Amino acid sequence: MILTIAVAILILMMMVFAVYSVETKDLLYAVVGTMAVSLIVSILFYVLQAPDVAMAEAAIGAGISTAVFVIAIKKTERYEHD
Amino acid sequence: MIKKSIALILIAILFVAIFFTLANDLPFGDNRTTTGVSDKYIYHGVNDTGASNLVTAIVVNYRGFDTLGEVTVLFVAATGVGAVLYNMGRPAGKKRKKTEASLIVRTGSRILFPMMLLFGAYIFVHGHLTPGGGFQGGAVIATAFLFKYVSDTRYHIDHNKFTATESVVGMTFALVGIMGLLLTGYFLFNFLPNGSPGELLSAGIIPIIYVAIGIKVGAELTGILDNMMEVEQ
Amino acid sequence: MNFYTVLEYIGMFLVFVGALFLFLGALGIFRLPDVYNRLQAGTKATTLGAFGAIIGIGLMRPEWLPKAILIAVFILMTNPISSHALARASYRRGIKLWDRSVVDRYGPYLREKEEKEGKR
Amino acid sequence: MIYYMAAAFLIAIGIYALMLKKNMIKMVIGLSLMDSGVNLLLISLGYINGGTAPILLNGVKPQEVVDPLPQALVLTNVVIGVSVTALALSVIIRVYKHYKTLNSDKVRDMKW
Repeated sequence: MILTIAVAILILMMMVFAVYSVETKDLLYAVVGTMAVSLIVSILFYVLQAPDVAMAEAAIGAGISTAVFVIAIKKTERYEHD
Repeated sequence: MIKKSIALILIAILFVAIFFTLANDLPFGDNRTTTGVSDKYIYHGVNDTGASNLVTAIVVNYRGFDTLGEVTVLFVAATGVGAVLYNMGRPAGKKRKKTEASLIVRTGSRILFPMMLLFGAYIFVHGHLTPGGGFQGGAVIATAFLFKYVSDTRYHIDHNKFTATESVVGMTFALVGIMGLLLTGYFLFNFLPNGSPGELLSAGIIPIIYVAIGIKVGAELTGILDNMMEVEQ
Repeated sequence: MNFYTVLEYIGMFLVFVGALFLFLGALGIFRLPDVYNRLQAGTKATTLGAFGAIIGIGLMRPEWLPKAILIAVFILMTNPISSHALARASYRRGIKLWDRSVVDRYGPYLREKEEKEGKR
Repeated sequence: MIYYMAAAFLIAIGIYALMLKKNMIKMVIGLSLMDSGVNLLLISLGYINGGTAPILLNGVKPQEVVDPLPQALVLTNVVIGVSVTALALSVIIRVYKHYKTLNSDKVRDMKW
């Protein structure tokens, strides 16, 4: 029961981060939001008894993917213009 | 504005369709009703392959050919990044950034870099016993190299050595498959004894292939990061 | 009451202390005024909290103790380095201190260094 | 059930970003969110109530483990996802170098 409530809170946080990372104008903040979504998804994988995938998602989705995005933003521009 | 509202309505319909189709047809957490291929993997996996981690058994042994294809896709993607960013790099030997990292970060990176490499190696060597494996260990190794890049502005990987490592490791994977073809008649067939499940030296060819995959994934992800970092602004 | 039970109670106490410090760190991130103070709360308190929780779990399951000690040492080494790098990067980026801050030792040093490099 | 909702939400918001955003890096972010959603969907399809992780050590019985096949497929997908993201972003860097903009509407010369 406690686990279900914790998972519900995590999923709510994940939705907020996803909406924020799509809607914000600052791309660096958007990338950090994506990283947060990835980390929460990795926790959900662990709760769903998939430790292999949780490790892969935490190391690749939240680590290397974020680094790749940040490098690309550094080489281009940071703010989204309309 | 009209475009946006139409898109929002379409997306809401999509969300409802996905969610209710799933909730009706495939109830969450239902007990296994289909006697599909998963049952064979679950009930015979340990006896067939000797690996107690069933995900490893599927990735490397049952579906080893898929994994060979996947490593090829990764290689093609790394090559593609290098090809797209070709002649945008800066000459070697120069600093990448103006400000250098501080003494604490440089000293810490010198201490922590071997530890991170060791942790990555631990993950992929124990891939058939504990959670983890070649892909995760390779990602950890790439993170270690990223840390080195961030902390030391003059650090460059030696491209020749990296390419050589990658080629040797990829050839190891293919050679193990061809040896299986020669000895037993099937590509990537397990020709080594299974041993007793739960020990480090067990599970036949799985540790060899997973070490190869780990080093290859680490080298390729490092190559991608290197190619993207060397581009001038 | 044998030895392992005592170890388990000590472990529970350590986990409780760790959770308390983690909570205080989270509270500090909400309550403190600027980046540098928040980093202080988010690193010092969190390092001690994670340390307590991990060692406590290692004491509750004695067969995991070596791994727990390794993880704790790793956290003890990485966490201060990352917080130092964050603080330095945000200072060089030009993020202001809180207007009621008392002392700023890094600013004069940085300006002196820039002048020296500019002369050269 | 709540996992299905999370997965469907991530897929929907990824498609939203792909459809409506003009910034190319935002599109890749949407693609990455969709990737996470599909992975979560596949993993939650393989879950059974009260199951344990598919590692048959320490007396875990084969009857009580969760389905390992989606986990193996998702493990593949995670690694492929990051390499596809890196490839897309390097193409974007190249396009930015040429056109000095990230807005996909302004990249007009991209035809035969």
